[in-house]
Amino acid sequence: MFYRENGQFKSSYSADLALFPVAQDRWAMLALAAIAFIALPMFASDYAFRAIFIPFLILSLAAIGLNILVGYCGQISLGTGAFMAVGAYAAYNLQVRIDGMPLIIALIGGGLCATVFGVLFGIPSLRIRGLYLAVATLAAQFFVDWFTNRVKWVTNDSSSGSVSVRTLQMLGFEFTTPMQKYLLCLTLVVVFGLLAKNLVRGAIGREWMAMRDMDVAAAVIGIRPVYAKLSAFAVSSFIVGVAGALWGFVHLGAWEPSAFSIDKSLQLLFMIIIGGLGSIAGSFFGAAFVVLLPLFLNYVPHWLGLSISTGTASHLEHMIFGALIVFFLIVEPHGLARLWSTGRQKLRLWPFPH
Amino acid sequence: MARKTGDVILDVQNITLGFGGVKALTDISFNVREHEVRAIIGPNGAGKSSMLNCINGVYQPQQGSITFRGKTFKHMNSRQVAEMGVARTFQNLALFKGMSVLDNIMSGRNLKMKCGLLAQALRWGPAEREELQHREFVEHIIDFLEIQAHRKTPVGRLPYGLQKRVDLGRALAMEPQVLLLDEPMAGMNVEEKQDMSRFILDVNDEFGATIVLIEHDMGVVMDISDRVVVLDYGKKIGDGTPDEVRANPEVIRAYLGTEH
Amino acid sequence: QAAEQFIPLLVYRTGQFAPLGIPWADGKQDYLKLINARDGGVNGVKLAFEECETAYDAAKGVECYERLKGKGTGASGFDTQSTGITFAVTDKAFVDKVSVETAGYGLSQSVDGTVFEWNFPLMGTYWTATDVMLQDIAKKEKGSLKGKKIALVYHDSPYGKEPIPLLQKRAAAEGFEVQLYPVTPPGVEQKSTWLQIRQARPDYVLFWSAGVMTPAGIREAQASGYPREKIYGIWWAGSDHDVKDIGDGAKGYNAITLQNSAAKDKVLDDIKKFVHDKGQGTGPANGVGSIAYNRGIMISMLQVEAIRAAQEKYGKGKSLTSEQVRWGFENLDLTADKLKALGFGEMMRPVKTSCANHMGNDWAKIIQWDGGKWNITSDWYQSDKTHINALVKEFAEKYAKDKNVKARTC
Amino acid sequence: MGFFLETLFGGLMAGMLYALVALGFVLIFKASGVFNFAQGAMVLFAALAMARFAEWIPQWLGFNSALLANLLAFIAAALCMVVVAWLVERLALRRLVNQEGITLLMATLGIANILDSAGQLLFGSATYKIDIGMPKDPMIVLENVFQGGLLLSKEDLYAAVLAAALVTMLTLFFQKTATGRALRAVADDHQAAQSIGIPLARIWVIVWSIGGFVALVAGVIWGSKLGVQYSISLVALKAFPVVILGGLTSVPGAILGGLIIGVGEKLSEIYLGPYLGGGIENWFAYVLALAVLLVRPQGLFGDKIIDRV
Amino acid sequence: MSASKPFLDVNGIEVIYNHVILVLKGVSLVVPEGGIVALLGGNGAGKTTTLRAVSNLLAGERGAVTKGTIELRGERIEALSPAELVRRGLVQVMEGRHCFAHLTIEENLMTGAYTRSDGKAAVAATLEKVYAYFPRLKTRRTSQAAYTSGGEQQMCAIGRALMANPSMVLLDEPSMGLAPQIVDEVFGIVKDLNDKERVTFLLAEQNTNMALRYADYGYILESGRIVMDGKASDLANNEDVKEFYLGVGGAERKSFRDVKSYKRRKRWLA
Ligand SMILES: Nc1ncnc2c1ncn2[C@@H]1O[C@H](COP(=O)(O)OP(=O)(O)OP(=O)(O)O)[C@@H](O)[C@H]1O
Ligand SMILES: Nc1ncnc2c1ncn2[C@@H]1O[C@H](COP(=O)(O)OP(=O)(O)OP(=O)(O)O)[C@@H](O)[C@H]1O
Ligand SMILES: [Mg+2]
Ligand SMILES: [Mg+2]
Repeated sequence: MFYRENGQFKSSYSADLALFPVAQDRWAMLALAAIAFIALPMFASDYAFRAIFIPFLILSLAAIGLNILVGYCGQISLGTGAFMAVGAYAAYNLQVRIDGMPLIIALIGGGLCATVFGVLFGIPSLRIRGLYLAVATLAAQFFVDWFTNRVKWVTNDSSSGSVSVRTLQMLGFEFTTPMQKYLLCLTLVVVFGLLAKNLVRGAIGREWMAMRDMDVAAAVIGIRPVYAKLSAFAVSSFIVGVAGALWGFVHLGAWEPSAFSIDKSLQLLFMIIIGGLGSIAGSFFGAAFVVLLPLFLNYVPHWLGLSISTGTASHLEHMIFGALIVFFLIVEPHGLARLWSTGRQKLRLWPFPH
Repeated sequence: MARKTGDVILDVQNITLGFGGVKALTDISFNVREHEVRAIIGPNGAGKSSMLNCINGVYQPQQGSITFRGKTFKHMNSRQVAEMGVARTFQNLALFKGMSVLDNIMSGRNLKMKCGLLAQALRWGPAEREELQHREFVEHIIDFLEIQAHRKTPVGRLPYGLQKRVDLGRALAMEPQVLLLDEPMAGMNVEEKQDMSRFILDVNDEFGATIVLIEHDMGVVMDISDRVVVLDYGKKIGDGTPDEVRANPEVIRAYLGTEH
Repeated sequence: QAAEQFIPLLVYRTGQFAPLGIPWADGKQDYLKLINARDGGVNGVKLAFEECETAYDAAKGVECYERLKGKGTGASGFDTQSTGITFAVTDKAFVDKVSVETAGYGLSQSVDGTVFEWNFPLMGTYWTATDVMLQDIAKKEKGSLKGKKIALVYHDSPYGKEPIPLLQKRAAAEGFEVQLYPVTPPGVEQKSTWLQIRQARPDYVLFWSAGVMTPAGIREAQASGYPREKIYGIWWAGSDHDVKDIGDGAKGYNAITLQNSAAKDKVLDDIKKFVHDKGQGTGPANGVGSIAYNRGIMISMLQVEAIRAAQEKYGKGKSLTSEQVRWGFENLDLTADKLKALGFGEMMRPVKTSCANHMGNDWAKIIQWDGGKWNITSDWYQSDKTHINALVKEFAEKYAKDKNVKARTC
Repeated sequence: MGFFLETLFGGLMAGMLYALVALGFVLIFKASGVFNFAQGAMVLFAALAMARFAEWIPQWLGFNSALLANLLAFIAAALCMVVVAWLVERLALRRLVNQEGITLLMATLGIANILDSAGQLLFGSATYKIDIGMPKDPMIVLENVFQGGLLLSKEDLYAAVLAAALVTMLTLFFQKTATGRALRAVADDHQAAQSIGIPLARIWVIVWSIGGFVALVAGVIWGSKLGVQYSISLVALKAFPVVILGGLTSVPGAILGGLIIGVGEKLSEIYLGPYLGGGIENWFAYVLALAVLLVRPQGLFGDKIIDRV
Repeated sequence: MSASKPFLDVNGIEVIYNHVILVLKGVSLVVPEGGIVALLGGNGAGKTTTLRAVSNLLAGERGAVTKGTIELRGERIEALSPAELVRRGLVQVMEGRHCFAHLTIEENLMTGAYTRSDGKAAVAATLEKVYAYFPRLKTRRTSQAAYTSGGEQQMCAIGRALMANPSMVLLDEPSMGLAPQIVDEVFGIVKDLNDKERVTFLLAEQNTNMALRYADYGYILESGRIVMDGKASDLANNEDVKEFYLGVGGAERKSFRDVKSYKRRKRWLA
């Protein structure tokens, strides 16, 4: 009975266009922001930051980026790892080659390079579609794997091809503690998350979705496929590139090309599908699922006081993970975000069914 | 009945379209005058939808040309056609299934929205204003089509008939000068057809939009159209006012069967 | 409650490299169990340990590291078992003050203890391994490599690329030619590589492979008729499981071992007696004594001895912090007698580390597969430091500069 | 010239082996519209089953004939794959009728997770061997034509012949039986297929069983080459460019695609690789596929992608 | 209601989509053996949903029957798979055609005979029968279904269902998109099959006129409830039905041009 929109009549379209039209949602978001920005930094442990929150945030960001491409524009990509890699390596090069490069510029620069790369590899999408395109995007993945391994310049002539970043500093401030790094990631995620949300609920978002749902009809109402698809590739790879740079800079600190392998691509695709295609919130749900569930499953034997071998445990963990994916897809093929909104809808009806 | 119709706005000349062995259209010519309701009828597979697809730039005819407002085109892409103010509904519902009713109709206004990517991302003043202004227009259409209650429903879940309305709404949102309607009333009962006819005539009257209509319900065609083209197996077999067409023996043989 | 010393065990028992990772992990754990069972711990301090599965994935490895680094009185040291994870945690180790021990892998330049205060590439690096292989080849070629063609077939990853700088340096100095053949992981299909080799006919092939790439490569060598006697595998490509199923097809294939992990030694008997016979064995009993397993117990032994050494300084019978254990790593002095007493007399030669030298002494042998088992075919080698030291210095300095690390003076 | 031919043959042989894995993808896609990411896991599972049963069955039954052991193991492994197919249908596909392709694709990723781990839990995760008596040593032909002769791998030759036989069989099965048509119908529209009485459940079990069988053959051949361990599930990555180049829905396409990719990959690596630093064959295969797709978006032989309003 | 025993008996079913959207609120209807029953109602009334519930095709739409029973020849069928239902002679022609896009027209038709076991000759005979009903299909037999016109696809869908030699057919808007001649024809076929082969029909139609002309009995559905039922002839003479469904309220049929809706018009101008 408490989750109701009753009495909240919208007197203008702009009110209806607000990000969170329902008052309860607005309060919930505020509370969430307060927890993320104030409560967590006060109470969470370093481990939680480094092993849970930071990867969660970065992967959420990457998932938002990918969701724009796959969920909104319908272009399935298995090359996300490559776009992340481009972002990371580009940011790295900006940092090592230009002295005193502020962190944020390096990150954005990484994103921009990924954009260029993304648009380039998006061009085939004008002709190739669906699963064919999905598999074809693997070309980007393997090419980048190879390129970062082979071209010395990319890794600043590191003999082994692995790179490691310098200190994270910006305008004289240095990000050292996990909490600072967390806040950095959080800020970026919030900013890019909001920008992405604005895009997808605006004109360009409708163009993307139109391309996804029915491209011929989209063309007939005057949407240019070239612009719609390539802009989706551009925006998506920009965000993914920034996420990649963050993953390298903040989470790993030092990495080798395999950090952005096809596994990462698949993992991200996982996230957005489990979370919900075409949903910004879904990206967060998906990232949480993928980051938290394995950790959780990992702890279960400890809690139960079982002593099974690490190998067996991690095989079981894999199996349960796989089974849960199938399970959630069965329960709601549109992902956790949809499950969440169905739940809310039920809550709205509660206690009267239907 | 005398209705004010103007000059020829759309002139289709000698269009021929084939797919492999199948001749979908053979040397078809007809014109559409400004402000009229022009119907295309014919048996199944006659090439009616293909005709619209040609006008629309979805198919490229092998021969012939299309003149729109005095400009002649051999090949056009859909974008150009849309920019010239031609809108279209589809026989097999080509709605954007994953989007809400509102978004579907809003997407019809995209051509008129000018704000850049960055402005949209930031929802800067002009972007916000633009969005609002178009939203208002779209709300009128929603009211007009009486689908207020479904505003936020994903169209895939709507019953067939309402989907047709949304399809029309999307086309209307383009503020078209020429509106191509491909069987807009299939799957509707009489009452709903009456509504739909009303909508179409209103658009025609109030907006001055020219209408090209494909429909199998002869009642509707005879009542609301000014002139009718009849196609049969890709050939034009009749063209004229409803009454002329109704009396044409070949049309009767090929399409109408007995009296209608 | 009795004092405990915590040892994190990063392992991979799943994924691509599981066949290597499993015996390795079993060895590491069995030795710790042995110390607890036989000696009641180190000077009465029980060894506590926990495995964490990385699946050879850097991000997972980082999570394991974060999770375990502060456990107990602090993690005694991380044997990450992966070059990638080593890269990722090396930076963090400076801040967290935990040591990273990478016996036979990791960053070759981390030998330099003045820069890499927390890294311990004990017993050998890829550079020393390359050097030893070349020594063995030179011996077969009557002392000189001049004019020879030596190919490097490598796993196309930082791991596989580590030997390249040294190889090139030595080639320039000694006048032999180096041919490089990268194999894209996982390396299930290497036909083109070996066809190229068949055409280029190098005199020897150094084989920096991992996982399935090893049997696939050897099979392809066989299929293209390249003599297996001319192939030298790195120690990660020279375990029993790498060649067992190829049998005769791999006959003649050479591999280098870290120290002499192919040896049977007294410590294995102890493990049988105190651990496996009591039903406490980690893996199957017949896995005890395989090459990868032995490498595991050697690594654990070094870990335990570092703790023992540190206890000498910071107080016997006490739980130590990570930082204190680091001192132990830096001041290892395993003499032949000590090793013998530990049951490693056959397997290992003395290792002595210092502030400047974090590797200690790099001993290695060459083994050869005869179709049914590995045979030792060489005497002890130690790498020639002329080229290596220069490289270590150069690369360590670069790292220090990049990372703003101030080198210590020793 | 001799070397060129060797490369060419090498490429053809390798291509045949890719085609074998690609075939699994094509079958399942063609017949149910599911892009089966679990194909690699199925290869692993089947190979593990085969290898371990060949080890266990003689122990259980107390005999000592390699041939008999292999035969029984093959049958047992094939049965395992049928069980897998049945479970997949029961627990996953059945509940995902009429969902979008990408949802199904994700489900198969989940299934891949389960199969990978279940296989290793049941059968172990060390390296095992499959020995079906494939000859491993090379043979040298045409010694008097080319200097040094042409070197061919007998093992590959045998494998290629086996693959070709399998493909012929499957092509016939699909084209000459009424089931083939029903399968394609299912791929087009689950719901409509249901509505006219095609029993999805049974069809799927059949298709996945055939897919499992193909995986088993691929697993046996690759396993006898590389040894059976987790990594052989990664051969699926080699099959991806093959499937799209040949067309997702074409059995012969898988073969031709395999051959093209195999040859293209080897030639590029050997003649182009040295200029680019080597190791290019992996991405080159995809670039090759991409190039073909730009001309024919449905692959060489795939069903035309329908887009109509 | 006619005396013959119920062939299909739908009793008070409720259908919920997606766990939250209640669409049918207790629908009951009875189809006698050898009858033609029409299910009428406006857009969104729930006709399609009712048919889906009967042929058990709701799962794919994430819907479920939550209350009530459905019986075919006195046997509960809610738990049977659609394939099993077809084997028992119950076939549905789905709304929106759903032809197999990549298959040719002929292949589409042949898949319809999948469940039959009465031999190739019998199937071939049925195929000829279908071609005789729809000559247009014969000329387009080798085209991929996706590349045929809307009406051709509709014929294909109907023909495909007939290929199963059903004893009961659920037709969902069969006349949609068909030329008037063909509409006549389709209803002719319905009548023909009903007369000669005693095939039972349940048909959801918007073309009320036609439906009531051919059906024996009719149900009118409005927002998920049956609001009226009766003999087809009675319904056709009912004033309300005439007004709302037949468009002949009062006296003569109104021209579509003259139907006014001032309310709407006003809003449009605002
Ligand atoms: N898959 C679905 N998910 C959610 N709601 C649905 C779904 N399908 C139908 N509905 C809802 O069920 C109601 C009845 O729809 P149904 O398709 O049965 O109507 P109908 O009588 O067949 O209409 P029409 O004549 O337009 O085809 C509608 O309100 C519709 O929104
Ligand atoms: N893309 C295409 N490829 C091949 N044939 C096509 C294509 N489009 C249309 N046709 C064929 O052209 C003919 C005309 O089709 P069209 O869709 O224009 O018919 P229609 O008049 O709209 O019929 P209906 O009233 O049934 O919708 C049909 O026979 C159809 O099969
Ligand atoms: Mg049409
Ligand atoms: Mg309906």
